[in-house]
Amino acid sequence: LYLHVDPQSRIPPCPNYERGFCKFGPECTKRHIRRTLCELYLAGFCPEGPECEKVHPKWSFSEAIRIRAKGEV
Amino acid sequence: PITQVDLESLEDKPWRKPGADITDYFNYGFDEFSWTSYCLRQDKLRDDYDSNKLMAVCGF
Amino acid sequence: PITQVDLESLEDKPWRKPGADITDYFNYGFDEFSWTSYCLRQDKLRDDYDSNKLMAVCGF
Ligand SMILES: [Zn+2]
Ligand SMILES: [Zn+2]
Repeated sequence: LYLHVDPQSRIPPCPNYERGFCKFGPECTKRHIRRTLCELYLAGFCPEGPECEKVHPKWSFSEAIRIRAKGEV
Repeated sequence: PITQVDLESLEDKPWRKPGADITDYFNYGFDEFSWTSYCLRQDKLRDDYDSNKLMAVCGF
Repeated sequence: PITQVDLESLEDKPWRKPGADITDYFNYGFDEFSWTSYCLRQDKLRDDYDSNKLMAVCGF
């Protein structure tokens, strides 16, 4: 029995794209996996937590810093 | 669509369990306390601020 | 580290070019406008509903 392994699947997912946006687009060396956002999590809270079949993208401090810096210019 | 879940209606609060990551459940840095106060405020503002409108603006 | 990119600082918006696939750049059905409003909402809600601040206001 041979399992066909997609060479793409060996490339790690792109953390920027997982958050929502990656400026490198098709030139990115990491994988951009199209996924569906959980609308409950988008609203603020989803009781499924890690069991949810849709994505709960994690925000990180870097974005907040970027937005603040922009506001101060 | 129902976008706000009433925490009180949930018998089981899995994010309180040891090892649980609260950010798996709550977005925007919310916790139980701040999420409840946000929902209360949303209820108050519902007339002039419809969360469905915001969803539409966001493209969802 | 600031890892996220400011859309305004991207002089050419490559996803706008003919033949470009916007989903190569934006996940979850975002476009540059909905992504920007999502970022702003993240920042605003995280600031407004900072639990420590709320606790202080409420006198806890
Ligand atoms: Zn990428
Ligand atoms: Zn969910």
